[in-house]
Amino acid sequence: MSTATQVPAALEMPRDTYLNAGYGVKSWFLTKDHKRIAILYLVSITMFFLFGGLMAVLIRLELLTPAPDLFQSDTYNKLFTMHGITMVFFFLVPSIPATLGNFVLPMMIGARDLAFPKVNLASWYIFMIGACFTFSAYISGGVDTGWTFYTPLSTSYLNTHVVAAALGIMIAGFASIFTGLNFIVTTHRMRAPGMTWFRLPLFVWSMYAVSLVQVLATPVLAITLILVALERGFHIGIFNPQLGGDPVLFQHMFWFYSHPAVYIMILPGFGVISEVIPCFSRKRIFGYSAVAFSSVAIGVFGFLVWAHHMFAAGISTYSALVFSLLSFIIAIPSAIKVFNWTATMYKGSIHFNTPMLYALAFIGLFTIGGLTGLFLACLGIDMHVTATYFVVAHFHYVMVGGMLVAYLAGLHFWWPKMTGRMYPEPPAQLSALITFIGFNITFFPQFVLGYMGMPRRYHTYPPEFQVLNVLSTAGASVLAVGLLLPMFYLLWSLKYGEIAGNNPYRATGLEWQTESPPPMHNFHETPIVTQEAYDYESMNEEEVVIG
Amino acid sequence: MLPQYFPLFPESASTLSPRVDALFFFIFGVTIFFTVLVALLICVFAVKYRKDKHPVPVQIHGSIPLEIFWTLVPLGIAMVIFAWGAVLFFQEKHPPKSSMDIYGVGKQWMWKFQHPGGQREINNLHVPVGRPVRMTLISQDVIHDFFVPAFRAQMDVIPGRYTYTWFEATKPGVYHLFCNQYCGTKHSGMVGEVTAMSPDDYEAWLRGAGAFGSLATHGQNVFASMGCPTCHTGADNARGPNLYNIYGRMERMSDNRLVHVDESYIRESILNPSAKIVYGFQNIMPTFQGQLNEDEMIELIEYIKSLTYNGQLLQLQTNTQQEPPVNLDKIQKGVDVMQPGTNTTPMPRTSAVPVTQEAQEPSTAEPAPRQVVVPGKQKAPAKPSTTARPKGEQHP
Amino acid sequence: MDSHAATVEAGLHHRDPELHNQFDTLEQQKDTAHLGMWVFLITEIMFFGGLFGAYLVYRNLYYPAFVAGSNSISIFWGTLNTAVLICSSLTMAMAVHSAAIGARKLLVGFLSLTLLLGLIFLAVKGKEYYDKWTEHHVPGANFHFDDPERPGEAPVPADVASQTSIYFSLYFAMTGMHALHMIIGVGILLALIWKASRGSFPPHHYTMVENFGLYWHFVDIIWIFLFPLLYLISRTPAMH
Amino acid sequence: MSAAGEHIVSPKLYVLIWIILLCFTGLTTAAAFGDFGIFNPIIALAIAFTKAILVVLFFMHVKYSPRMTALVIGCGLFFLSILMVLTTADYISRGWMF
Ligand code: HEA
Ligand code: HEA
Ligand code: HEC
Ligand code: CUA
Ligand SMILES: [Cu+2]
Repeated sequence: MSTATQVPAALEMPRDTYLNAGYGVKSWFLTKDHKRIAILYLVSITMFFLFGGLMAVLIRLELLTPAPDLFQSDTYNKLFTMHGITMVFFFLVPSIPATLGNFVLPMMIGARDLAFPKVNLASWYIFMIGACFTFSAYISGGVDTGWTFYTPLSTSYLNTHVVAAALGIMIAGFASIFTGLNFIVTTHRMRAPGMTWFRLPLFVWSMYAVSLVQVLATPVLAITLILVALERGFHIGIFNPQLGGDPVLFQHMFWFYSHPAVYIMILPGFGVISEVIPCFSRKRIFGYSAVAFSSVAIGVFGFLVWAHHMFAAGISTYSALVFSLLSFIIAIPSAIKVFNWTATMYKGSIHFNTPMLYALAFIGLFTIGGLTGLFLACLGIDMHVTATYFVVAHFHYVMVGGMLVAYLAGLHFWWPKMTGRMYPEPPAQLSALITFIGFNITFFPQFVLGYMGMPRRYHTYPPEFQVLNVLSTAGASVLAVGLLLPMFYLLWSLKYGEIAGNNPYRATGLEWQTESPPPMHNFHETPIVTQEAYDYESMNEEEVVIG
Repeated sequence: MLPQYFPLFPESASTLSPRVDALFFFIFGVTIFFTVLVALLICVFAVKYRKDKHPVPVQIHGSIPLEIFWTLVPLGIAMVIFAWGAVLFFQEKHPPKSSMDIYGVGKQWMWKFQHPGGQREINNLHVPVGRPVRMTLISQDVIHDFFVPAFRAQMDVIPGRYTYTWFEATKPGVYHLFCNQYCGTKHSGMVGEVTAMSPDDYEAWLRGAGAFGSLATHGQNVFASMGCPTCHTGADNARGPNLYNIYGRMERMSDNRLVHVDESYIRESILNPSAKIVYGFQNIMPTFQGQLNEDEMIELIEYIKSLTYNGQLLQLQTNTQQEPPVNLDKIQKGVDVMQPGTNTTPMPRTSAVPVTQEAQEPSTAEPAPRQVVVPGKQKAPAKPSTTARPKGEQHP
Repeated sequence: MDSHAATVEAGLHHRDPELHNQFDTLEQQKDTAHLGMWVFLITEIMFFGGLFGAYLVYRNLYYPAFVAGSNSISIFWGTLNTAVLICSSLTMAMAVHSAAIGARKLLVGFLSLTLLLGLIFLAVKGKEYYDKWTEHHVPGANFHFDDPERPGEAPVPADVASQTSIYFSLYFAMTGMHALHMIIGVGILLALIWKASRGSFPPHHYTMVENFGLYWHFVDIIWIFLFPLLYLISRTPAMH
Repeated sequence: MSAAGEHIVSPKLYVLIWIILLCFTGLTTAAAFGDFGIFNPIIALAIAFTKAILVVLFFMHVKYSPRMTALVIGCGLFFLSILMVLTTADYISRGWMF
């Protein structure tokens, strides 16, 4: 079991794959196969990403000039709200877990499926129902609360469809809970013989940490949004200052979820990078247990820092101190990871396939994004930059430069496993490059804007900010090219891509030992694990065929 | 390109600005250092160990000393940043004692500012250079945020509760004022200007701004018209506590807590009197919820703050008082408040019910004798009161 | 951890019809279902946790209002309902027991008893809600709170009276979310009774009953906390 | 690790627990009528916790289940306490001033 199959001269597509296990609509929409559910998720979140991206493009276009020329201010407010909500709740939170995680996690641990396949399918339906609610709010006029739904604005002062949007997010939240639940139980109970905790691929460790966060944090968001809906519907006073409520309590409850949620949005990325870097350095990961434990540490400590979003919101000085201190501590596990990835490259044999290019971009961009998090976590500075474009730049660096790039890395990495065909390398490398450049042009100027004091969620702005805004918009169009290109060549590769074979990169990991695309139940026989993860030593002994 | 068209750094115009900037540059240095370090390592490794050059990788498991090293070093740096930031934060949070007070009320989508002398401005704020200004902020509807980038001063403005920020302008000039918390449709239109002026110019501006009586004098009117003096007579046997000198001291509550009397406390005492009961008094004060708007509340507070024996707090006042009109509607309201329904229990003539030793010394060590003073009447020397007190409101 | 490793082969060859494809042994399947249920229950803890957190904050901010509010609800019905739920927990535990020993009739009987008790609980809750409605204690447009429950006491000051709306908001949110869980439970119980009467739960395969039992007990536990928090601990004005 | 619920608890034990729970319910209601100051909530919550633990241990079979189950519960309570403690810490310390 330990060796990959020899690569024959002319590869053929395997005969029985999950893709041809059935063709009808029913075979997809009623499937319980984690791989097909992953594809369902993949298609849906790609749609949502395009929608969110379209909103982003419109935002950037409006911000070309200081004057309000394209949209009214309420339209603009709807744009960034819909952009934020869609990107966060309907794209980034499910992105890696529900697609790549769903697809490869059971294979990585040698299982035939997730523990609860029906729950898995249900979670996709729940997700889509949630999306229907939220999108119905978009269609029937939009929402303009900002993705943060701050009270009392959202509960008493807006007359857009806040309730539908909030309930949609709550419902989609349950999808996320169920995915997490499934992963936790699967990781505990479904590992193949010999797959001990310390032989798990780091992707599984980080998915485990993510799942903990999903399971423990998301319910608080659910109840918070329910309270918002109740407050709108029945004018009760839980967050309404006029009835004695405290709007800041809403922020506590919201960020109790939403800070951990930012780790839901980055940990899976860490997992992908921890797979990609060793594979294309042909080398075991540096400091396996440090990377594994830092994932769990981020998951746990992530619950302790939420009020760093509220330093200027009128919380007590002392609790601000505590939350600031904890925020600095949470930065350390991320630092450990960055250094270990870098060290992994040391004395490796580095291949520049597209996933690796994305991974390298990830390290750089995440480092910048993370380090600018330190400015924000620093009380003295945050009192100046909070809610400015500095924050906007920070979170795009971690979410777009970090997670979105990691998602693309993972998508390319496992594309041959998912489809059985290789993506075309040259355009893919090109688009990685364009994305990297475009990204920096888009968001770097925003740091400068932010420190100068340009507030976020501003439809019009003072003229001295224009130059940098133009730069940012220009960058966004480059970025758009970089992000749209993959849509074309990936679709193209479905038909014309080279046939990949089981393990085109000669990567370690059980998922590479089965066919591409995998058969219905992943493995023809249950694998038995005898080595540690990332044993590239034995892998490298085989013939070198990699491109 | 000319820097004035293409600025890359905000104006630095307050005493706090250089301190914030210094810390900013420190973290900036840390960021550059680590980013360059990581980027450099990646590039060097990518070139040196690329597959053509280095086809046989060396398998390395890891290194505990290295792990410890790169855990502790960032931790140390992070702690330095934290500590520095925390110190700065305390400075940002604690206005100097000598600050002057300006009140700001945010509402969708405008700012209203009130100077103690009674000058009011909308979306404009005039402040003197070289004098710390403490902003007491409140919102009438949703959460807003008072943000002056050039001063590095920012604070959320919350409905129902005061928040504070302060700055001391160092350079005369006109600076942006932004609302920096999303507050609905015209959030981006909720902007204004802060004009910092030399003290003389500021004095001149104050005089020219056409104030209509100081906040405290307006407050005194409100005080009278709401019927406050019926209980707060200042007399020893009054039903409500003497309000002289309460501002800034520690007040003992009936559950023996000590509470700092600041704007927030006074506000709470008026709107939500049951929350904290002053030691030795009973919970008979009616709530004035819904009867005072934020402006009147600020006036009341300024008035109560002005009730000091040495009158220091009133120094700022300019001499533009006219006879403020007595608001008859308010008097009517004030009477309503006193009508049965809210308070049907027989009120004790004396408020100090439990006559214990402690009850005689309710507040802390401060020697603020609860004298027989009707606030704003007999013994308010510093308060140039020309106000006509509605006679009917006197406690019999 | 990999206790099932040895039985993999056996499991693969003669598979029990109840054994789902992704599992190797029935034991693994059962273990997994349990773990899944417990993980689900901790999400429920966090869900209610948000409400408990809000409760904690507001009780400290507005203690007098909480006193006034909780004096206005009926300890009698609260206690009764607590007892009813505890009884239903017993019958539920007995139902699981009957399933384990394979007593189908008993199983159906105990499940039905549980259902009955659950319905009684909901009926009492409904009565309490109705009372609150007639007293105008439901937050919203018609809300007003004037006199305390116990005659002869000083009336509640106006500011406190208006803050009781927070207490009642929490009361309805918390008991409402709990009641929602009860209603879901009742729905599942109906399905279980139907299935049990058709003999779907043989002694080696009653995980569903067991897991539902866990859910039902969990809902009971939530009430065990709601009862003192909402009915009992804010009756005396002395403490803060 | 054996499957939960293998252990069959005798109905007698269930009935015993049930009786204890009912007694506690009576007790906690009775205690609510007394004025013990700060101890009123403490008594009530102590009783509630005892009741909850009894239900968890016996009705929910945690006493006979693998340690994992207790771990999962502990984990849930731990994160719940984070929510509670850090949120209330803000409210408690808002009035502080040094
Ligand atoms: C993927 C999402 C993600 C991630 C991973 C992070 C990571 C971090 N974030 Fe970020 N953040 C967001 C998404 C994210 N954030 C979003 C969406 C918002 C805005 C929400 C809104 O208001 O709309 C936000 C806002 C935000 C704020 C509030 C700003 C404000 O509104 O005023 C703060 C404040 O502390 C903060 C801090 C941090 C910190 C300290 C980290 C740390 O985890 C970063 C750790 C990483 C590193 C530090 C880099 C690697 C380390 C090294 C190379 C070694 C050197 C290290 C040291 C010297 C310590 N973030
Ligand atoms: C996952 C998270 C995510 C992602 C990927 C992005 C991606 C982008 N974001 Fe987003 N952003 C947020 C999360 C994200 N953002 C959040 C949470 C907020 C805060 C919202 C709030 O304040 O409430 C925000 C706010 C925000 C602002 C601030 C608005 C304001 O405060 O006024 C800006 C401004 O530049 C911006 C820009 C961009 C850009 C240029 C991209 C680019 O990376 C996008 C690139 C993608 C494309 C260019 C897609 C290409 C598609 C098309 C061109 C359309 C084709 C269409 C079809 C074929 C149907 N974002
Ligand atoms: C019915 C009598 C009554 C009226 C009318 C009344 N008060 Fe009071 N007030 C009291 C009593 C009694 C207390 C002390 C108990 C308490 O704190 O509630 C008090 C306390 C206060 C305090 C806190 C004093 C301290 O020493 O900490 C302030 C401030 C105050 N009142 C302001 C006002 C203002 C302003 C008005 C009018 C708008 C007003 N009061 C009207 C009876 C009254
Ligand atoms: Cu006011 Cu934004
Ligand atoms: Cu955060």
